[in-house]
Amino acid sequence: MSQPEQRDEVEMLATMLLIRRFEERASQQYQAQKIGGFCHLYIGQEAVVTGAVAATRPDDYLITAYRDHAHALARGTSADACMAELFGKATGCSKGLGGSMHYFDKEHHMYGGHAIVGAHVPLATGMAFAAKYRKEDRVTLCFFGDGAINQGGFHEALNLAGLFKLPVIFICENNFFAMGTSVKRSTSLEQIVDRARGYDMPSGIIDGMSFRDVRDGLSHLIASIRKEPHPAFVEMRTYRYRGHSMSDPASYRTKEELEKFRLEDPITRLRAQLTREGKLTNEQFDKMDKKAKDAAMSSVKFAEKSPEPPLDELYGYTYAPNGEESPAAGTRATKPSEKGRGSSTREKKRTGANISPNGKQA
Amino acid sequence: MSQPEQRDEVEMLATMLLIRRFEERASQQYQAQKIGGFCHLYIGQEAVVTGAVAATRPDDYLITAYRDHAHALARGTSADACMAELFGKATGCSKGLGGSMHYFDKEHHMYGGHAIVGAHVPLATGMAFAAKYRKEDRVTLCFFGDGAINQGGFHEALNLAGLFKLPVIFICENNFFAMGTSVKRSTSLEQIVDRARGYDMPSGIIDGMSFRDVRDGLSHLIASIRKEPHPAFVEMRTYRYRGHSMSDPASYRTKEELEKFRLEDPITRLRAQLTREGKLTNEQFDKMDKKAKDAAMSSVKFAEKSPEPPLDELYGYTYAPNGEESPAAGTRATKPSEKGRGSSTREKKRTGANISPNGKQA
Amino acid sequence: MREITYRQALNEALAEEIARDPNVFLMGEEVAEYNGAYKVSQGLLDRFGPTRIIDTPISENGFAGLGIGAAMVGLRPIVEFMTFSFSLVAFDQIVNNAPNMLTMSGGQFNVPITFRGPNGPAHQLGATHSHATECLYANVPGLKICTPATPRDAKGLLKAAVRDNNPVLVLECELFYSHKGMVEDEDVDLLIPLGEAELKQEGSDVTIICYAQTVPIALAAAENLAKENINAEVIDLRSIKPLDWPAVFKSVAKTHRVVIAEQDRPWCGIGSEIAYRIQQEIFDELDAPIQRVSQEDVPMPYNEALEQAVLPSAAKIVAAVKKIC
Amino acid sequence: MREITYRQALNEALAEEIARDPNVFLMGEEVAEYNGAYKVSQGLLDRFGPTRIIDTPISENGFAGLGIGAAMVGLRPIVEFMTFSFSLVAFDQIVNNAPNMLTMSGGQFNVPITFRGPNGPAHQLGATHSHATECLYANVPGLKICTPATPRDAKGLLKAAVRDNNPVLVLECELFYSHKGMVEDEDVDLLIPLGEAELKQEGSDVTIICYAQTVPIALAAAENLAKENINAEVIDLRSIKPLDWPAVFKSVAKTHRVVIAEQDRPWCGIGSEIAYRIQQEIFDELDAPIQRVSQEDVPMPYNEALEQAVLPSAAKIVAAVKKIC
Ligand SMILES: Cc1ncc(C[n+]2csc(CCOP(=O)(O)OP(=O)(O)O)c2C)c(N)n1
Ligand SMILES: Cc1ncc(C[n+]2csc(CCOP(=O)(O)OP(=O)(O)O)c2C)c(N)n1
Ligand SMILES: [Mg+2]
Ligand SMILES: [Mg+2]
Repeated sequence: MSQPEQRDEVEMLATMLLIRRFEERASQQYQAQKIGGFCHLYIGQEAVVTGAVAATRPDDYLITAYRDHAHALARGTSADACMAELFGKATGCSKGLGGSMHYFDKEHHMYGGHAIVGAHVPLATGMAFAAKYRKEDRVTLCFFGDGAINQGGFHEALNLAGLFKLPVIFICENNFFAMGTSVKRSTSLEQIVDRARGYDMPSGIIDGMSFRDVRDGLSHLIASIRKEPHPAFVEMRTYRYRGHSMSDPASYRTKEELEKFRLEDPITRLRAQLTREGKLTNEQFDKMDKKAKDAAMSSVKFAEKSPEPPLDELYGYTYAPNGEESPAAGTRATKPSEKGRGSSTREKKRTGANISPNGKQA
Repeated sequence: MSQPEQRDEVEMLATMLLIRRFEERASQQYQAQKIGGFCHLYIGQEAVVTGAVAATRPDDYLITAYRDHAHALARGTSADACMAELFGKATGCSKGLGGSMHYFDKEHHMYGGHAIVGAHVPLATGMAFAAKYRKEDRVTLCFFGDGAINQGGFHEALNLAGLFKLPVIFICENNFFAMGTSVKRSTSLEQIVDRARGYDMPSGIIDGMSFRDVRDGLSHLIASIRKEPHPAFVEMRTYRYRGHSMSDPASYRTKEELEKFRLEDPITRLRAQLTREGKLTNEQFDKMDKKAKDAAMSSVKFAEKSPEPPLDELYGYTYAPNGEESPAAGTRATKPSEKGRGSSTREKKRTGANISPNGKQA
Repeated sequence: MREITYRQALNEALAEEIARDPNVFLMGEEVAEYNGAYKVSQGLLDRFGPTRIIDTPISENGFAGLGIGAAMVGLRPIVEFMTFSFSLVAFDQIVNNAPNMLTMSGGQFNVPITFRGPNGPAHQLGATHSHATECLYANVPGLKICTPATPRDAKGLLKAAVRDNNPVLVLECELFYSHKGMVEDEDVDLLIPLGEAELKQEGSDVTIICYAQTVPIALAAAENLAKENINAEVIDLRSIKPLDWPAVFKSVAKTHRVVIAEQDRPWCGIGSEIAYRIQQEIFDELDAPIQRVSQEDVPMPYNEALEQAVLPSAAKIVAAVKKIC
Repeated sequence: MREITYRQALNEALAEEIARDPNVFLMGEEVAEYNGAYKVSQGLLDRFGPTRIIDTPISENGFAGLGIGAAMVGLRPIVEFMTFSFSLVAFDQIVNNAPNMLTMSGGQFNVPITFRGPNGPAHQLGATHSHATECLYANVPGLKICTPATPRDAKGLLKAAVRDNNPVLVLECELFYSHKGMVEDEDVDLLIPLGEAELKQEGSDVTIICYAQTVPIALAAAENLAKENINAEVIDLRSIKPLDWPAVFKSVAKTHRVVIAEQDRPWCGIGSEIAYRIQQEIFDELDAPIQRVSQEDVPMPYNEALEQAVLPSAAKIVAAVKKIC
């Protein structure tokens, strides 16, 4: 796979800024009690999902855990839909029924937002299985935390992926903590990546604070997987600046540790690289940042004025209707050659020569 | 740990013979419909548990899956109690309530007989945890099949054991098949033992058809664990001559493969070694074999004439009574120093210098 | 119509649905090369090949989740549990991921998956292998559950399950795999809608509600009762969720007496739910307390006589009826 | 007596039992260094050290099984689930290994383990994090279940659970951790036996049966009803299994009308079981159909108004009472 064009790097920096500003706003709104339930911020980890999205096609499958705002935003879900979801509004990306932990966006191939630790990893193997079953060259990206690797479902999924040679990349976002438990207190290994040895798949460690490292490392793997399906495991070393969730003061770690990682800040770092290379001026950056802030701010306004999901539809989402005209995914039998073709703006912008012969499957 | 005396080898050969003859009888009785439910024979694998028992103290904890007749017999449960259990009689080692898959014998530290694949592996970590908690130098032996290594519970247990440095040996009895599924069709790895690499514990492959290899290999590990608790993983290469259960014709494997392993028969092999070394005459062997056959035969008679468990005790085993005089294990609070002392004949015969300072815990 | 076994009926349903729709595939332990632990998938590997009939490792949680993920992106998996007792290690996938996805995604992702396999006590399999799971799953909104008791129902319900756009559990009876019964010819596309009970026998004195393993014993009980001039109406629920409440209420409004024969354990079982609903909806129609015949509330013992004592039986149903008739 | 929080009451129970018996230890995610996700184990690590207060990885199935194994050889573990929604990944250990061991071993091995943690919907946690698991576990013979609704019950029931020789689930209410209530002084060894309900309020017109999260709303409903001259008797079950049937029947024999307020989902829930048993045992005492107020039968939505619509409430209880009074 050829390197994404440089234009994309600026665009991806803008995405990182949007994620950060969006979450800063979300944090504020949570404090103001406009948002309920749990809310987990991604701030500090932006390079991971942004780098991954830069390395993939829009029709590749993406699935993650509950720290999922960034994954939707990076895929192209609007800040409005994301904020509205936090507010529980009908205009949210999950119609206000999912909340922070359950962002879904079918159009952008974002398959959630899953809150039982590790339980979405088997789902990812299923998505990869489907791609291989249909002979599509799509790759599935499955994100999870360092805490998830000690769940049984993770293990079973990795073995299945290895055995069936499924086109899935298991991306461990190692931010060194699962709530207050450090990796060395949760895992019997020196380093997480060693666990992949038990499943016979290529694996590696990537600096998750570096957009370019993430993108290039994954591009390499993805090219190999598109040629001949196989799984892979990547440990991304990264850090969350905030507590586990909004209620966590994160007193289990030192200020020094946090400061060390802040010096590696993914946004600052990519900005510096682009500036040094003459691809970005300070003015351009400030403009981008303002745009991100504005988008975040207006997403709050959008969410506030959006309607609540109608009470009389309470029973409307428990069972999907049967019959020919089912609204949800995959309810009609489609032959592998009859795939629908999606047409999100994002996809049009970014695919070009790399588009799968099968196009996008609805 | 010093090598067990040679006398033990002849004794252990007798144990292997008892296991084989017992199961041949059990098979016959199953065909005659005297035995219900599922019944899984161990024939061919005898060296594994016998070698393991030869390497351990009677008060070490032992737990296994549903292919468990041999594990009880090797530990000292009588053939009578074992056959009576198959017949569902009150004199059975589990009072006729457990059946073939659920042999239990508290006196001989046999903690079952467990029929949900992989689900007893976490139990083994608990037993090892208790030993370490009480500062006992007991080792837990946890047996399971090659099919069990792809269960989530297995994975979680291994990580916990590695993390907490628990004194447990995970013994994978790799007989190359889980029902009709060969290891290469169930497991993403070249060899099973490689899975241990994902958990940071010593591991190795042992020829499970060789009593001496099993005993010596485990003795070595056990000595290390008694000094300083840690887990270990051993892959025993072995073979079951019969089908998975009584209803399985085992048509998924070749006669040649079976014959290859039969040439390695653990009983024939140890017998030949002992004969060659002048420690066993043919006459002695024949006598031992006759004794084993007699014991198996008379266990059938014992089972036949044993009473059924009383119907009016149907509700007697659902809840353990409370109060001071609870009949079951561990129901009274005991300080680590107040352990009871068991006194099974087997223990008296075989422990000697290796006995734990804490003795046996009831 | 011809006479085939329950096993054969399931096998035909699988074959027809797999042939009909390229998105349908069968996955589970020993379903392919071994032809199924209970031979339900006999011949399917030969016919459809290894991309459609897929053996798995012993990883119920993993492959249940794999099926759900595949269903989210448009496939229609049939996942076999060797028995539903083993579905308990996959419980979280079945009760969290499959039924919640549609709600959590605001309607974007439905999960058209079929979980099937034998359920409930078989014969002397002991405490861990005898679970009747229907009430555990019935508690979960978003799942559908059916419990075929005859070859015809087995075929028609399984085919309907595969075509349903939601997660459906088809809970089969291991002890019935060799039972024979009349089923439409192979050229008929037999679909039995989920949620339709069947009136097995008309009667006027008492309604016996049964499903799955309790259907033959309920019919046997009815026969015995007839000799004593008690005419029992027997209803086979066939589906647990959705449940055919109108059929139940109609019968009770006629007989005014109810015995529920269920194969699961009593506490929070299917019978308790049915009893609640009957008394809640048509209290005045009841002339006597609703009786249930279920398992005894103990872990299943291995011993045969004890196991029989735990299980529902025709004699127990007769005794329950006589208490109120 | 003094006033302490529900959280503090649980904390005291843990501390007292761990201090009393060297075989008791506490294990779970974040119970030690973090002092508990909900701070129930605050200070215990400092006091008892890391051999007694043990942090685990996110491996519920693994550490539930570890606890059961340790209990088989004489320890008395207290295993915390951060919430019982996460116990579903450990379901097989809880329903197969813990309660079946005594039977399968012919009485040789009991399993004195306590599983505890918050259970049931909290506030806008969504479909996967809001499970009320009591009915799932109540179906399983061999388990005991209690559901404290007050600080006093929390302390007394948890201590009794730890001393019980069987697996006991202590299902706490996350939303009650900060509730205050009167509890005996610290020098009292407060034990509340499993299986004893509490009469919260006497009344003559209707019996409202409640437990856990529905206790305060049942009491609120009773207060509202009193204004309309309907005198409700309110019973807090406190234990689900064993359940205090005599207390229930006695009250119903007095009031002849019943509303069950439960926090779980309706299908095969606790309410259905209670309804079955009441009509079965004292049919003639019932003057009206038993009503239940439970969750709606849908996956829990995140949106606050929708969540409220799903949950039982005082208003819904009042409406149910008025249907029959
Ligand atoms: C099965 C399960 N157990 C426990 C939890 C509670 N929980 C939510 S997030 C979390 C920590 C996960 O940490 P990690 O996987 O490292 O992800 P991170 O939060 O660092 O992104 C825990 C214990 C849960 N959601 N699911
Ligand atoms: C969780 C679970 N899934 C499936 C089964 C059915 N089953 C019983 S034994 C077995 C094969 C196990 O093979 P292995 O672990 O290699 O042990 P072996 O029979 O070779 O001793 C299977 C699939 C089960 N008992 N438990
Ligand atoms: Mg983490
Ligand atoms: Mg095997």
